[in-house]
Amino acid sequence: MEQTVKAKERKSTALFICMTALATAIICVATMVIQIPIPLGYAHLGDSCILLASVFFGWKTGIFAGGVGSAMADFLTGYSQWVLPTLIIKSVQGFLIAKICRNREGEFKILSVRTALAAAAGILEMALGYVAGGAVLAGSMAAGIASAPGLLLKGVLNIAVFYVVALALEKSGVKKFIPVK
Amino acid sequence: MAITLEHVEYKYSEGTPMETDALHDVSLEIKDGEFIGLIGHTGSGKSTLIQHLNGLMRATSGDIRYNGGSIYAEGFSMKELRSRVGLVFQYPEHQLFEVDVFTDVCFGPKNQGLSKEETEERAKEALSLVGIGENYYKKSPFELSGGEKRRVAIAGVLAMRPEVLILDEPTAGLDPKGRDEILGQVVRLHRERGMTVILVSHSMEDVAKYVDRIMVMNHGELVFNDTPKAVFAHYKELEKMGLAAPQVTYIAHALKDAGFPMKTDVITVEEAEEAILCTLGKE
Amino acid sequence: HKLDPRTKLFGTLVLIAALFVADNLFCYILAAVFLFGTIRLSKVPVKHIVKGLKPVIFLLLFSVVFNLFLTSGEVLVRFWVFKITREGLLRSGMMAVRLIFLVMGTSLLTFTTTPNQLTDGLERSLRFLRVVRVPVHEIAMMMSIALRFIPILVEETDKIMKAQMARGADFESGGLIKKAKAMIPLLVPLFISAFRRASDLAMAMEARCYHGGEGRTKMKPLRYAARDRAAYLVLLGFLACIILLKIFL
Amino acid sequence: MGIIKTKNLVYNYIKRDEEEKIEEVSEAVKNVSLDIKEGEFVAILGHNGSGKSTLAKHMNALLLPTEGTIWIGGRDSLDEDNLWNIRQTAGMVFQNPDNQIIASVVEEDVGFGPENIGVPTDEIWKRVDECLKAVGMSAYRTHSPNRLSGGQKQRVAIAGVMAMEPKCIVLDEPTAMLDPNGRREVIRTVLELNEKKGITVILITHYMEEVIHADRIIVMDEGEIVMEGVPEEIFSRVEELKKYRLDVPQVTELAYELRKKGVPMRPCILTVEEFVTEIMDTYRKHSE
Repeated sequence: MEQTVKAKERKSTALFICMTALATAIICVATMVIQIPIPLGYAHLGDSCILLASVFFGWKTGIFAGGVGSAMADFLTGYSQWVLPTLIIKSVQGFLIAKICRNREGEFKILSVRTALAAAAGILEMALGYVAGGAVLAGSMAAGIASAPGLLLKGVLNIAVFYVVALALEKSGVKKFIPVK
Repeated sequence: MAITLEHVEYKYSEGTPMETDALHDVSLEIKDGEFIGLIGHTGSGKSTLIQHLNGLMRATSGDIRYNGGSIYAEGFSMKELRSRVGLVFQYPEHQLFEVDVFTDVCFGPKNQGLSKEETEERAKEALSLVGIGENYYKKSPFELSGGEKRRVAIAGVLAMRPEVLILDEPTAGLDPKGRDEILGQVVRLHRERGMTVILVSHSMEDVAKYVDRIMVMNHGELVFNDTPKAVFAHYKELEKMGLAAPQVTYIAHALKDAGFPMKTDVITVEEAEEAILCTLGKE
Repeated sequence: HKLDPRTKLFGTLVLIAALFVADNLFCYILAAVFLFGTIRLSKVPVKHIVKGLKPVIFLLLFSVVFNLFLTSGEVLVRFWVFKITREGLLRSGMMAVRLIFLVMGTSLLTFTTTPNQLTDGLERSLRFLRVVRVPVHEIAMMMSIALRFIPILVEETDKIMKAQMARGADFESGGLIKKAKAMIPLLVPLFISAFRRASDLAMAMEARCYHGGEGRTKMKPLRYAARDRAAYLVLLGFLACIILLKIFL
Repeated sequence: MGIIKTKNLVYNYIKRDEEEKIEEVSEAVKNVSLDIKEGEFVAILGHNGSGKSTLAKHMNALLLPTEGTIWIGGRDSLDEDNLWNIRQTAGMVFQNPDNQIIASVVEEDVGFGPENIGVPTDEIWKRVDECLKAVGMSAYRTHSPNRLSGGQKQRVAIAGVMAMEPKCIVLDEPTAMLDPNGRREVIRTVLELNEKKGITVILITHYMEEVIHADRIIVMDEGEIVMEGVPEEIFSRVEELKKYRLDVPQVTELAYELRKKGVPMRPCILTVEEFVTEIMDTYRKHSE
């Protein structure tokens, strides 16, 4: 029995790296590829994937996968001037979500006030961040604020997607695959 | 009642320097109740071809007719077409998502807008067709073995009661017994239900054993379209395309070259056995 | 453009800093000379870089229009409630140039550096962070694995979508809730397959003796060449000029 | 003692429910003892779930025995100090080519293993050159693995293992996801490594055509070794193989059927040439 425990501990570094890397890749792909038509254009699913990754995997993955995954999507799709703001905004978003949704013991439930708060906080932070980012890049507050309604609408859709997918994932017994930290 | 392709072309990234021909002037006909094998090496265009048959990809030029009507005509329902022409992709992992096996199989008929009773009835029927018993209904599809997953995936498409069933390498990665089981069930569907089946496969032995007609794709072109015996007679050309004939065909040719008088158009072990015994018996 | 990725990163940072510091015409002229000089040296076709501007056109127009009309100052033209002021004209022009230069500079980096080189460059540049216990090696490892899997996951997303569409799934129509629900058949298989890949990959890494950054050697260690040193000198000179211009003009 | 030796090896998979309570214990490997000599080419056959992959993972210390012992290069895998030595002695190639290539450039992936074990830079380059040449992938060294065919990816994975200079290489169904061309490429590469470099090969597969050149075949079922011997011997027991959900090459089956019908033939025919010689002998005797 003792050996298997050791084997598990040893495994954690590589597994944690791979899980986080895959979460990063999913966030990047969801941002770049999956597009859903909504009023005011198209929404991507980057934010719901950040929510999923941060809620399921915790703050370390949240910061890295959220920030880097989204920044990579910006870099690869040619919005390279957004890379830096995105990196900051989405890292904070991942961190906030993961920290708020867990209680002191580090447990979480999908259907709980904490998770709802976490999702709302994450989306608000994202919207505020991009408004500020737009303002800095364009040099005017108005340009930033003009993008706010679209951002919020996307945020709402992403929260909805997060909930239905998180519940489905939980039911399918994904928790088994998640490395324990 | 048939699918006809007329001079279908498909180009990737048309109009850019990266333009590549994925399908080149493909014309063919699939009649009702046929069992067809589709072979070709990786990248020969066979996946592109089957995705055209149910409208997942749109031909750059040419026409595809389903039961006489062009599928590109205005007002033609692609959703309808997709429920008539069922396509099962290679990896079952790409389509299984529900909490349990039964609900997953219900996804297709539910999308067709059927009532709950009808949906469940069809799911039960489809699962029994692929030999998945009721004790599996409440299991998570992710806990199944490779062969079982594959069968549930096929049931997921069968539940839509398609008229044509296209299977993209349904046996890849399975052990020999698992391969035989899946193919056996497909053959039963074909024989008992009269379903049109298109089997994409890398195994010449399997294709030789089951299908009525073989279509061979190479570099986006349909190069052979004939009975298995006729196609495997071109075994040297097939080899140049990175394909082969069943091993028994090679045995027959080797024997003949060594001076053993026998017919060479054998494609299954039974046929070869009969032919060899026949020659030996005569002497 | 055979510079060390670290040099390129630093260069881009300098350019961004310079653009935000710059507030007069001479600064911009200098930045322009610098930017176009680098573009010429890099041999990246100008057409490609101009193409990179497309996605920001909306933002660009917006900020130009806003600054144009809403800056108070000496009025030049006036019609109805709109007035264009001298300051507004100057400001919006500067904003536009700043934004264009920013995009051009960053897309130059995109065109001359592969994401992998960037990862390498970042890993080395951030090595000092190890002192404050930031796992720089692990971060770089994650980046490069993520980059390897992005194209694979793009392809997989496409396959899953098609497999579900063959079962009659509809990703486009319906209200918000219906659209959200339509994502289950796509995202659940995507996540599950990603978990599988991650655990397979972790196993393959372990099988090849991966055990963190300790005691690892590098196949392609980064080394500064003479041209990098020259580039750093030019960059520092450029930065100094900008600051001098800002202070004395 | 051979390069890999197991004694009464047992491995139990423990399935736990949400509260970490033991729900089910399944014996994946039961009491397996075997001894593989250096330079041998051993094939392990068995249907899905027969325990062959679990056994293979013990050879790389990815799994540790529940009971019994396994020695790799004479080192006990239960001793934690041996871990990295064992993994250097026995390299491992897995089934899915996409899930084992780590870097985005072929040559960097081959260099990954040596980097981990602290090989100096110049030496890494030397090894990468050699290994890519050995698997015939030198022309693709700066390509992205995503653009390669399945067979090519598997060859890169093999090169990646070779670069650690193992004495033994364990291949866990390396051809299961490949097309016939890819399968041939990989098997040819593996055979060459075994013959030219004298590397011990342990090949796990369920394609019978791939194992006819093996020195020894081991058949597993329900976690146990049920058949063991040279290919000629194993393939002469057609009925038994079918019982274990396995197949035989068509030529073997044809010869077997003919023999049953009274055609005089040797009991185990593995290649078309052998078959033709046998039939022609009979035919000439007939004609006389």
